Amino acid sequence: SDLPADPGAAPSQAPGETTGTSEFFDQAEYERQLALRDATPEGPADRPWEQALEPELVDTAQYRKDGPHQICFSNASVDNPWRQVGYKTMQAEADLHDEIAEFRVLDAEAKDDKQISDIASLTSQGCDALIVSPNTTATLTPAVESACDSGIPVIVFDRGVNTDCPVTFIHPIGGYAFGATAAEFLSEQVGEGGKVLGLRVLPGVDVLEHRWAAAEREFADSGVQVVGAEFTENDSATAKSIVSDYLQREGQIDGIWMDDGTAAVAVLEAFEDAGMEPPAISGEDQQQFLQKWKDEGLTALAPTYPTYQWRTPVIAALKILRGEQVPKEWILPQPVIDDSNLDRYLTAGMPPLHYGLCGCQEMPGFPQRWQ
Amino acid sequence: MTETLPATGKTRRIRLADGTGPVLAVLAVLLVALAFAGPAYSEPAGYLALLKRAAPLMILAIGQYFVIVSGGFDLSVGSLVTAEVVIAARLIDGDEGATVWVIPLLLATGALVGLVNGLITTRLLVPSFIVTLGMLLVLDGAVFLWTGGSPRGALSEAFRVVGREGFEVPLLGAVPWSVLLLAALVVAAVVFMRGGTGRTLVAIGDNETSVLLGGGRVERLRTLAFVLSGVSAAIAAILLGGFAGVSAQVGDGLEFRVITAVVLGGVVLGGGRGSVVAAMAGALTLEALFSLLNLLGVAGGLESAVQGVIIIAAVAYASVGRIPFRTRRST
Amino acid sequence: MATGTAVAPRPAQRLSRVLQPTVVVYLALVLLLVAGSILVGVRGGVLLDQGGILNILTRSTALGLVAIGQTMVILTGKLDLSVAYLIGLCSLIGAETMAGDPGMIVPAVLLTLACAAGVGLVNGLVITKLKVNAFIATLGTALIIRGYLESAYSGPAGEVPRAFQHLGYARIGPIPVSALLMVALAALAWWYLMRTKGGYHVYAVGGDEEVARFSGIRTDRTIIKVHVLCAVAAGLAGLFLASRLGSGAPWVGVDAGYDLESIAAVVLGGTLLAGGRGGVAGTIGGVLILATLDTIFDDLGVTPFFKDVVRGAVLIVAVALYARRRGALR
Amino acid sequence: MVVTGLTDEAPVVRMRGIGKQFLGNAVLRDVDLDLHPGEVHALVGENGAGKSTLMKILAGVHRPDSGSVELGGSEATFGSPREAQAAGISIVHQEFNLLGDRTVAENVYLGREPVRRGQVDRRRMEADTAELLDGLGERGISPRTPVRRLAVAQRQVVEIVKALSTDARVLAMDEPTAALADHEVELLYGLVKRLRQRGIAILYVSHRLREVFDLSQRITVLKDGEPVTSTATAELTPDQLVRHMVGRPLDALFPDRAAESETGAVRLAVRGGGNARLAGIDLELRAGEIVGLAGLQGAGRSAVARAICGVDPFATGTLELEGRPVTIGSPRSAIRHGIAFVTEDRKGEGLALRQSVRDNALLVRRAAFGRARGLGALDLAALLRSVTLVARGPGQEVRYLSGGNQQKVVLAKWLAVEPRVLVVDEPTRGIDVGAKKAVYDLLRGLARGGVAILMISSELPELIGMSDRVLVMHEGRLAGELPAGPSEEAVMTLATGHTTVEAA
Ligand SMILES: Nc1ncnc2c1ncn2[C@@H]1O[C@H](COP(=O)(O)OP(=O)(O)OP(=O)(O)O)[C@@H](O)[C@H]1O
Ligand SMILES: Nc1ncnc2c1ncn2[C@@H]1O[C@H](COP(=O)(O)OP(=O)(O)OP(=O)(O)O)[C@@H](O)[C@H]1O
Ligand SMILES: [Mg+2]
Ligand SMILES: [Mg+2]
Repeated sequence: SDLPADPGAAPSQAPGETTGTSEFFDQAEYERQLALRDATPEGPADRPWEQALEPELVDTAQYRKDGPHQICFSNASVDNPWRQVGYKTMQAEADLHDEIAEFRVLDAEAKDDKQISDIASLTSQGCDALIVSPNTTATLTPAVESACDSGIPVIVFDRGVNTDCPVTFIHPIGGYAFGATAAEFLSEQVGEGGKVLGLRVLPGVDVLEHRWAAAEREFADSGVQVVGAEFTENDSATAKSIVSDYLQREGQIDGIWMDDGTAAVAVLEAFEDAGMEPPAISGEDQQQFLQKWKDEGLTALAPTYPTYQWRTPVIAALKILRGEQVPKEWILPQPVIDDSNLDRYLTAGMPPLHYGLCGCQEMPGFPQRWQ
Repeated sequence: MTETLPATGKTRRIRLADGTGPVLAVLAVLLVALAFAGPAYSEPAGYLALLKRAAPLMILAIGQYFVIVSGGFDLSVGSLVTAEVVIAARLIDGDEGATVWVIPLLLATGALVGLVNGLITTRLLVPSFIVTLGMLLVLDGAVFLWTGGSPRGALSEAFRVVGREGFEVPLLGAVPWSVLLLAALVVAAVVFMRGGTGRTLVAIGDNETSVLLGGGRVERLRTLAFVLSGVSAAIAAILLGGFAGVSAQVGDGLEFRVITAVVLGGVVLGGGRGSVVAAMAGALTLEALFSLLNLLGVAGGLESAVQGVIIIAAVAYASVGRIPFRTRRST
Repeated sequence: MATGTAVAPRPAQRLSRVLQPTVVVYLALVLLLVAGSILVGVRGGVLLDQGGILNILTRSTALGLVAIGQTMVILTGKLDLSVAYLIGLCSLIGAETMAGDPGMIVPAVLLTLACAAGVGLVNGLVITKLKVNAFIATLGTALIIRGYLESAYSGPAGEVPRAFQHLGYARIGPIPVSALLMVALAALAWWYLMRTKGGYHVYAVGGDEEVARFSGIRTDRTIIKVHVLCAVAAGLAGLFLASRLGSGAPWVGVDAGYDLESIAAVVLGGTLLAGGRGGVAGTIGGVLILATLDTIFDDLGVTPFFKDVVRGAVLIVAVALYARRRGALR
Repeated sequence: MVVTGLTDEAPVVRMRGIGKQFLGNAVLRDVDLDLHPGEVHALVGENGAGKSTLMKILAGVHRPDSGSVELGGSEATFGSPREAQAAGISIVHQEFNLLGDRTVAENVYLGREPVRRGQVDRRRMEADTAELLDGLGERGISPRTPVRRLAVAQRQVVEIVKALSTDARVLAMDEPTAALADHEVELLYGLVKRLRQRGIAILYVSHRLREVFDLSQRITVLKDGEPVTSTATAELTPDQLVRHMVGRPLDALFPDRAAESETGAVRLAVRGGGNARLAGIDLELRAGEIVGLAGLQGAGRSAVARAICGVDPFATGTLELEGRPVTIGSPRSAIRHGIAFVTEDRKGEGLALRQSVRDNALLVRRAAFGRARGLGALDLAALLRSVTLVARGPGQEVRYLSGGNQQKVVLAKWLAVEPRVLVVDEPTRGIDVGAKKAVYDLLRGLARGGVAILMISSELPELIGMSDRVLVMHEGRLAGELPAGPSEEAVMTLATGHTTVEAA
């Protein structure tokens, strides 16, 4: 049987979640993330994707191997612009290294079941290291475990898995920090009693659930009135309609909290079309939002879930294959874009859904490769 | 008993009411409910906003109606809408001047996709459900293959005028351009369906052979229906892109929503029955329902459940309720 | 006296037997495997090694299960668009009932299948008694299940015991046990459709519902039956996926697009969308073709967008070929 | 079940006070009907009189609004065809009731497949079907052939076999001979006699009065949903029967033939026409004449019609219209050349059933000419009157019309385009005497107006009565031509290929 070994009582190492329908809230993890926001990262300051927060290094000598290497990557999907930008950046990173003879990628097209077989087949194909970006935390855990069992180094990034068998798990600080940062900014802007509308993408994705859970908390603590939390499914037209409805119903909205900035521009347009001033808004580092922010001098903030994290797994894989130490949990800094550093992340001529924090500005082929 | 009634307008009115009646009743109830639920719906502006929001779906419903009534399905409209918006953004790339040639190009693309759907359906005899399902996959993949995974470029202001802005009319206030466009298309569709070509299209949905043996160009007409559906998707894409800007998700799920709308309007899947006005009323009903649920604060999950119950109930009422409804009328 | 009315000549008949869609499907599969092996070989890989075979078969299992059910529904001239959400629902019911306890496997499986059958029953009743077109009826059910999943779940839930996970992972050589079970189910469905009275009635209802009713067939019952069977097949797919994933996942069926994909597989397998003609054997061939295409593309490192384009084109071309052949024979 | 065929025996079916409404219109009012074992009971009446409806009530397809059905003395109003079948009632429906994709045997045993050890006993099914077909003298049909491959007449035979296979106590046949040629009708006669001897009660609906008199012991006449009379056949003459049916005596059924002076120049000529089903077709149609085309089933009569009208065009040979060669490759080009084609299958090829009478009547005009190009204005009401249509109004859906009235709508849609050549394939199939006469008068009237008409009919008396010339076909070729008023024997001799010159 290909059934992975019994995970036994291995404690979960992924941020927060264990399976279950329960609330996506974990007090300890929440507090840890809020604290991490202020921690000083270790590593080169101009290369945040190589930095780590509070790293706890592990030895990888056992994986040491001479190149050239075959690095394998099981991707959850490329079905949204964030993953597109990230994946392009990752490929560019792989191209940078001559030690990588082959970078093999299987795309699971958002199917858990396919990703399970993808991981199994990559494991059996002589990869020197396996990078996994899991589609769903809970359901991919067994597959990752069996990959670990095969003896090759496994690197997990973005969403986690419920096991500590991977050599390293790479991720930015996390959803709680994201949600709380945005909510703190908005609370400050709208003041007590101010009206804030929460626009979410989908239910059920842990990273996104954490964002809202933290925001809800923050809003409750600072007495901000949350007029609603709606799912937009990332569709601008839906988001715009929802906001128009709320404007009709509430008359006025002071702040917009978003867990994904894709529809931010459409949301702002809803205010324009209603003849209203733009509200305080938290978005993300998408090009079109940053552009509008700059052009119109918005009251805005963009906490990020940086796409540069896609570079790190490749770097980590090579480090591991060189036998260098890596953090067990590789927490990347999670910069926040505000008025002061907006210009740094805005590159003219990028596609509307390009992510400013791709960390790709200095890579060969920029900007054409990302356009 | 042995007399044939002369052709009068009276019977025609009854026929129209036959398909349109139930959906119009539901629509009226919803509109009244909206007026009670939201203060905005106490003035024309609220309803104009509703129409503006419903315009893309209603326009898609016109196109889908042509296909369904002639006996087919068009599942490709959702991905066609996405493709059109993405194409427009990449070609215009923020250049106002490009709008002038991009819009005709989009309409032509819609027509071309429809033409391909139609030709494969009629010449290669592949059921349209499959053709358009295949087209859905092809479009989904091809457009992102072309742009490298996510939308590129940007729409121009001029492109967005129709979907986003309006013009002032005394008494009514700001009338969205999209509502004006919708009105024009409604009139055009009704005139078309009253004419010989429109009636022949319905007859094709009923019995293709009889039209063929009657000298009709069945293949051409069925293809025309797909072309019109493709063009309607292009127009809907122009409105949606104008309304909310570039997005990779604009068209998601539109195909099922528009088929639901058309069926809600009493148009029979399989063809041969139903009116274009009722199909559009179905689309408006669906949008009014969403607005109402939103106003009432019904959350995501419940919303789709309510939608599910309502479409089943409406179609069940129409088919089970048809006979008593008609008996009452004729006595 | 009736000498003028000769029956169609024998050779043509034999040819048509040989060129039945089922045979065509498997011929296409073989061609695809050969072409795929060459392409993958050129790139230095092997398509049909142990891992490749395992991949193709594993990928076929869930889709195969759904498609078997979908075949029966399509043979009666209906469709079931609710299977994708139902799969998610069933994976959850199974995993939550088991909750990691091996003793609960049997009750959980029974409960899941009963719930699935219930959904199928509702579909069937709405179609037959409320006279709602199957497309709309099952779309409505799908929306209702979706509403429930959205409001009740925010992610994977439940846990299946290890014993149950063997269902998803055990294999004999390169052949997964679950794939064997799927093929066994297909064989059962084939026997039911081709050999039993109930199966004959499925074809009759698909051929012409009125004719079937006038001939004394309880058409409503047949339609309800196929919807229940289809839902149960979807339930099995849900259980299989739960065993693969270790827990229930609400969107596992939707993300994989099992609704439209199962219809595509059935039609690719030569079953007439309008009903009345085709069968399970072809469907399994269709499923294998889709899985093989996927595996070849993976081995070639093709982007998912290109895969979609090819899948769409293959679907259209295949059905066009069947239509052409049928036209020629008429 | 050994019963002698005596009419004084207790009736096996007893219908009392049956009433039925459709859409608020009474279709049947207070109908009484008894069926006795071993008796053929004919049910006749005009189109739309309610014959098929009454039969469908007996078959459990419709439920009566009032009245009762008793079977063997006990109340039996059936809720579904299945219940009726189980009670021993078997029906040959007016419209085909077969599955094209299933084999003959599968169709015959549809819903009653014999089962052995959990499996359908296919072998037995096929053997039994072959036996039943043999009994009907049909050796050309294999039980394993898909019905889709059979010709219309063969399908009708399968339909009858299907009804016979149930071992019913009561057999109802709704125009079983409508698609049969005379020699096949003969076989059916023999069969009906054997069934009578077995004590089966037969309800027989037909518009062919000769059959009614040949076969039945009792005749019930329905008019506008009410029974006019129910009399022993022996006590009625054909004239009296017709009077009961139409409410007035009918003068000569067939209108006068065209006088020599009335036939004009050659309107349409085919020379050496051939295609997959036909060879060496040479024929001429003159303005003002009606040419009959006779032949056995499958001789290729319909194929000739379809070739002339561009449906399955000639592959070889030439076609001339008014002396000019024309190419006709599609129905559209045929229609635009003034050729109209009334097909034999009105439900499948003629009508858009869910559309209104108006839309159907205008169908060809709209489909082939768009905005009435080159056609005069149309008075729809007058057109519908001219074909003596009985309908609630031009807005009524065609599917709610009786078979005969549907046929009139088909004629109307062709007359709406004022054709100069009219090809009619079985124009009176399934319509009543009164309507038939109307169709005859209509056709002759058109001919008088200068239309050239090619008429195909499997009812020889009709063909002989109407035609100014009769062409006879045999196996895809023209076997000969006969002048006006030939004897049936002369036609049959040619049709069976006995005196063929070409077809050697
Ligand atoms: N399902 C139905 N719904 C509405 N009206 C119907 C229906 N079936 C039959 N009718 C109407 O009932 C009347 C009787 O029809 P029926 O078919 O019984 O006539 P018929 O005597 O069999 O005529 P024909 O000789 O032409 O077959 C007709 O006026 C027809 O329009
Ligand atoms: N042996 C056959 N093989 C295939 N098709 C046949 C055969 N016989 C008849 N047909 C089809 O059946 C239809 C009727 O046949 P045909 O035109 O030869 O007969 P017909 O003499 O007009 O008889 P009918 O009285 O049934 O009209 C045609 O469309 C023809 O294609
Ligand atoms: Mg009748
Ligand atoms: Mg014929």
